[in-house]
Amino acid sequence: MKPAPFVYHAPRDRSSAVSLLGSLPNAKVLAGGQSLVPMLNMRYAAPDHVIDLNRVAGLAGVRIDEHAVEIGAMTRQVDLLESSELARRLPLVAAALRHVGHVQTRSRGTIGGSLCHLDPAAELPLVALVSDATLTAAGPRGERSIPAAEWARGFMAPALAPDEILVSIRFDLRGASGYGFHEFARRHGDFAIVAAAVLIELDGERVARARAALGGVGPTALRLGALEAALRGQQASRVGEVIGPALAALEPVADAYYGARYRRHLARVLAERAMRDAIGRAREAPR
Amino acid sequence: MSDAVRIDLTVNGRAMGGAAEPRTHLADFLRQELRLTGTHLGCEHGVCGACTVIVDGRPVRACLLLAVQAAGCEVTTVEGLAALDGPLGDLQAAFRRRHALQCGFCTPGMLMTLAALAAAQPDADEAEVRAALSGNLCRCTGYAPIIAAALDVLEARRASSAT
Amino acid sequence: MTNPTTGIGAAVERIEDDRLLRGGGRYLDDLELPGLVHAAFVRSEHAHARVLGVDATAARQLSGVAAVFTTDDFPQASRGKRMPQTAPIPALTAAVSTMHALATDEVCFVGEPVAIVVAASRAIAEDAAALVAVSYEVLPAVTDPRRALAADAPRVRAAAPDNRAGRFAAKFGDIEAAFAGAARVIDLEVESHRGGGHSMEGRGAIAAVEAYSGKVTLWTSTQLPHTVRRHLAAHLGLEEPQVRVVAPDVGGGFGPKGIFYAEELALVLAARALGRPVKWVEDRREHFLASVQQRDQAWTLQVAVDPDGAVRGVRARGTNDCGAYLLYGLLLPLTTVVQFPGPYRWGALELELDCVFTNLTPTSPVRGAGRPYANFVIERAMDAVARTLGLDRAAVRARNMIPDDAYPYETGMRTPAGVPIKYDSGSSRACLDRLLEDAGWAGFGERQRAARESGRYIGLGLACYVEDGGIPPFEGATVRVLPSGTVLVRSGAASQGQGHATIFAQIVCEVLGVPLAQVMTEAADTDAIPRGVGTLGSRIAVTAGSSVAKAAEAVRDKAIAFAAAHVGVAAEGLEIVEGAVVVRGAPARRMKLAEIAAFLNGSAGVPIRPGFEPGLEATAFFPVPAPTYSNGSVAVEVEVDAATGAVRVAECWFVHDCGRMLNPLLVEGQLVGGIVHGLGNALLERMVFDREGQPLSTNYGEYLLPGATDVPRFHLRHIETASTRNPLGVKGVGESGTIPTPAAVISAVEDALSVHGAVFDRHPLSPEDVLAATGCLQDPGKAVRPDERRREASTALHPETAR
Amino acid sequence: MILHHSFELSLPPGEAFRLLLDVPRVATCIPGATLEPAANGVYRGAVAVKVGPLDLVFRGDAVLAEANEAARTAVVRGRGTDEKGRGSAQAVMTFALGEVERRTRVDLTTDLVLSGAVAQYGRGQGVIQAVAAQFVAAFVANLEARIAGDAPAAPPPALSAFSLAWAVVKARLGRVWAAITSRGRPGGRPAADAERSPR
Repeated sequence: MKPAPFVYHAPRDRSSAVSLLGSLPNAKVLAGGQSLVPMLNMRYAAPDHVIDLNRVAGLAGVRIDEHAVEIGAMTRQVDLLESSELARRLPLVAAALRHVGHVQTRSRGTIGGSLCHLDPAAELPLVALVSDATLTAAGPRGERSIPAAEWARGFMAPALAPDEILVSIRFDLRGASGYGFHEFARRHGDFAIVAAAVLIELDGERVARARAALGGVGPTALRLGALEAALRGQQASRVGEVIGPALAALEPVADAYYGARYRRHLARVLAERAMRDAIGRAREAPR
Repeated sequence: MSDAVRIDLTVNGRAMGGAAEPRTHLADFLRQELRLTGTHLGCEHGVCGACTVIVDGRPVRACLLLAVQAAGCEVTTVEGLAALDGPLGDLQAAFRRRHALQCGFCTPGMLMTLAALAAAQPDADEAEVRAALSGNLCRCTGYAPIIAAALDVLEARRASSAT
Repeated sequence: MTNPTTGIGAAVERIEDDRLLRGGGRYLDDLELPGLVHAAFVRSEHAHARVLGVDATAARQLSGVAAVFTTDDFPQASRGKRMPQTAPIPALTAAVSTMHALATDEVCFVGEPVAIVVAASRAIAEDAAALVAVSYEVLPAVTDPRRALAADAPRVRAAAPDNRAGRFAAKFGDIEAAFAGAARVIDLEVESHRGGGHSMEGRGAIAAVEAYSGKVTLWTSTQLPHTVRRHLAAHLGLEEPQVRVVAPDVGGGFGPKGIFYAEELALVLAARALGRPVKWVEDRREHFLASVQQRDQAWTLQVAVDPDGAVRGVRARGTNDCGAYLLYGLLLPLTTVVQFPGPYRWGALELELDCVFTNLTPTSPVRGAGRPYANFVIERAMDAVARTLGLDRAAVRARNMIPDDAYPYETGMRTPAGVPIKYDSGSSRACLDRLLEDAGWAGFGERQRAARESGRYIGLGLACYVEDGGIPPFEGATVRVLPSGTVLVRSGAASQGQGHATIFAQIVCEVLGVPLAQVMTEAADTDAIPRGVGTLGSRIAVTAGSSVAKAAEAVRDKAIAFAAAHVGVAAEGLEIVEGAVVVRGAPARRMKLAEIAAFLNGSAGVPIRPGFEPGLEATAFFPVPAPTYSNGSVAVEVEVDAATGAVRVAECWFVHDCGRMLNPLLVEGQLVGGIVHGLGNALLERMVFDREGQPLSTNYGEYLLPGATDVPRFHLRHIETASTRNPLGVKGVGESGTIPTPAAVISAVEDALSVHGAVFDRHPLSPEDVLAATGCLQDPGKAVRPDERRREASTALHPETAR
Repeated sequence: MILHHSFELSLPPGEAFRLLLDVPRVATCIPGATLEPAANGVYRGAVAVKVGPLDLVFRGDAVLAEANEAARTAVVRGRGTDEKGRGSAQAVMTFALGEVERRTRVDLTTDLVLSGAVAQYGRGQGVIQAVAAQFVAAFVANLEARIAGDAPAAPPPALSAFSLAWAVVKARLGRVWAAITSRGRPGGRPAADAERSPR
């Protein structure tokens, strides 16, 4: 189980990474490598060129200001997990990270790599989507911002042009007062069968704003706009009644292991659990 | 075929080097080029953990890191846990005492994961030990003796550092 | 005993470990030879197809490629011959049951080797393998064993008259009378799913052929070096001494390494043709495709019972999926049959087991062999009896259990040779009673009610088993005292991690009184000892252990006789103490074994003392007349998340009797490892094939092995009833944990969800199955199977549903 | 796996049938397809599909196995093998044409068999179906474009099939989707996404 041969490139700066990407045919970008290298080993992916971003300056690191947290695409998952400041300012991301793979994969795995690999059940694209994060891509024509809602073009297909790389992701901190994250996987660290992420803002005992999304139910993470609309203005104690009906029409994609019916059921259960946690935390949150 | 490239790095405290194709992952480089065969390959797709080594202080899957990416890094393998002529390290001794290995194939990966855990989280409890080990598969032992060995060592180290 | 701290029964640390813990193990892939080249196989991507042609032109032209062999490139003598069957038996009815070293004109499962590519590195060999163009005519495949014998079923092999591999039938008692007089007849359908061995080290081999002598050496990660040598020599038309098979350190076996594989033969033929040593190391995808797996077994059962739960008779009809070929034989279904009654005695039994071929990966014994499926069927039946009659599950088992004073006990079953199955000794009832105490069986109902009041679903399940171990025919050992005083033990008993070297050393230490560190073991080299069988069926402690004891005793007697003659003292006046023969009562007067060995090794010009054969050594073979029978009971406590279907296995109590324990530490290692293997079978390990026979579970992200977060707390208790069938009184324990665990886990989940009337008839149990049984899924009923899930998926994605 | 797709062509059945039998013309509407001239009824060619991180190129042949003018049914058999040894695909496509208001309704039944590494991924099963649906949708869109007269100068580029899969699911779910996501486009046409998809 050895990779097919490829030419290895280790650019030192962003512009050479971008120009390599634009000029080399059948090239793949290597970030943390925890998803790409298995595909190389198993020869599912067989690029002619591999462009390693690990030595590109300025792609890793976390910048936290009053209203936002900006995370470099090449920031390792373990570094995010170990940041107490991040855990305080972005508890949803921290909570999701604890479900991402295993200690050995988080040592190398990056937030950007996970966002670009875009496994349908992956945690980080899910929290990016529910948080209305903003992704920044760099290409030959400079940088552009992409709202998380427009990031996933489909199954494992991020909204990147062939000559663009992801450089950072920005989470807006305003108004995310309570969060909830629940996923169901058979074993610790496995891909979730279904995952649910929720952000709640309360106005007294009423839901001022709700954001909810699911992973593992389709080719990409799914934002639950209709549910969010239905929750607006609801009594916090009665949100459970809204969730079931709002998800009744969900038609998840089945795989060889778990059926659509079961995933729909899990979606409701996990959404309810995440919602309950989010409301609980919102109640405790300082006003 | 792509050409071999020169790779220099530090392994178990010694400067080492060799040549490998870019497609060669670190585990094959350690095993074939440096002849350090204690690092094993169980699945080669990043799940079983048998190839776990410590790179720049972090446990990583050596089958998911290209050798060329490890150039200039500090790598610790199972061969680095005890001097050849010296006594076993505390984790190794605990494994032996608890019968935490049978065929021994997954053992180097287990040891490296736990060595990293003990360094990063000296106060880890049983749940944290199990979570750390969840990235290492073993078909022989049923894990219980491995978990017990790890807890023995963590406790002993805490005791000795307390005094 | 001579040596309470290190002899028989002492929980000593393993002498194997120091090397392994330092990364000093020498597994197959760690071996290097001058001029070594590396192989990769081109494998069938179809479950059933005619091979129209293989074009290796492009592959052969790739730089770094030494050769590409198809079946046509092998000598006619080999091309014409199919693989031997490792252990053929009479019940086999199919004319063709094995494959060729490389496919000739037909492939019968995904992964069957079609060509072997040899190159400077494994990576290049894989590059070239991708360039080999095989043209196939795809043929219909048989993928459901339950349909394999249907008249309209396609043929697994185009030329075969049907898909039957063999058939077993067993009968005792008056079955008609048993059913005629029954208070109730309970019907069941039960299924056990195919899983895999999944040793962390895959298979692998290096073949080398000596230029002039033509002697073949095969280093292979096998459980059966001597058996592989026998078949390899026979296939090549060589005498056994012209073939050497060596098993280096082996990274786990669990059954699938107990086969003589086509890949091993192909490597030898390639090495012969090239005149260079060739290495092949199985990668994990190959392990999923081409290493033998467990079986699917499906059973229908009628159980005739009295009102008190006594089983009057059982009618059972089963189907065993052999996969595409019988690489071993029919040992797995045979074991299911002869083990069927387990620890229970019934009035009558009528059993039939059809063994069928499918176009799926071949099946063969994996840890537990056929036993876990017999156990699952019987234990499901016991729970069904309890449920139907409103009796306690433990009480039903106790009611039907063989009493502890009934041994030796004839079960009514017979071997294929017609020999009655007779349990040597046992303590099933004692184990069950002790288990119920340990697990707090009586008080659990109260705990369960309390838990439910707080919204938690906990359940307790149990199962009882018998394990036949120490299976015939024999194993052997040579014990030799070297001039240094070190004792060398040689045996054919290859180890895959069980700790053979340690228990052999303990036995030697018991007999000769030498320290463990002074005993070295060489096993698994066919040149080291002329005859052997190998490691399977929990047989080594019994067969090889007894051989080591016999040989060591012969060495002891010879040493004492020699010393007696040498110092002029009657043998009765001498004894062995700490590696020396000493005069009773005068320990100062002693003669070290090393000295005796030196005398008996002789020196030029000095005659050896008259009456003594040279060398202080002995070789003994211990032939076992019949297996030993271990027994025990397991209880498992689970907690079920009724909203997600998640099952957490919290506690496991295991009370067992494997006869006299050579080393409790190692016995517990075997038990816990086996139990966790059983947990995987019960809840996690699902090997999915699609309806074309394409395996869909080919990586560890999808095929789920138990991990450190999935295992419960263990509470083990040993009861020791010596076996009457070997001098050590030992029995097998390697598979005890695996046999009853699936049944106990399923029973526990049923118990946790009994308020919903949940009943389960198969394993592995997915969370979806669990939820379906609670009726919590919108559309309740039997959980859909993987293939139905795919149907559901296809309709869910049916474009018309959009309109 | 058996796949059912139905679509309509803005041609009367007679013409639609002749169009579908014109393999070289039809081939220019198959996303990522390249076709060589027929040799005694067998067309050799290749179809490129991007499956998330996988770039597959299935090279093989296709034959028009049956064509029943009267019943307006046709059977096309195709098979291809990935250039990098990752497996192969076999498809038997049965077209049945019927008339709806002077347009043609085509019921397409495909018996698709994937083999080898590409098929051996259980988590991908459901999405394969989505891709097939998307593939047909894009094919139909191209066919309609050709019928409308704007014949593509060159064969259409390999579309990133998976990158469109979701669009199809959305389209399929129609209003249901709108109800869930409030972003769905009722009756949204996958083809519309096809043009907007990256690569």
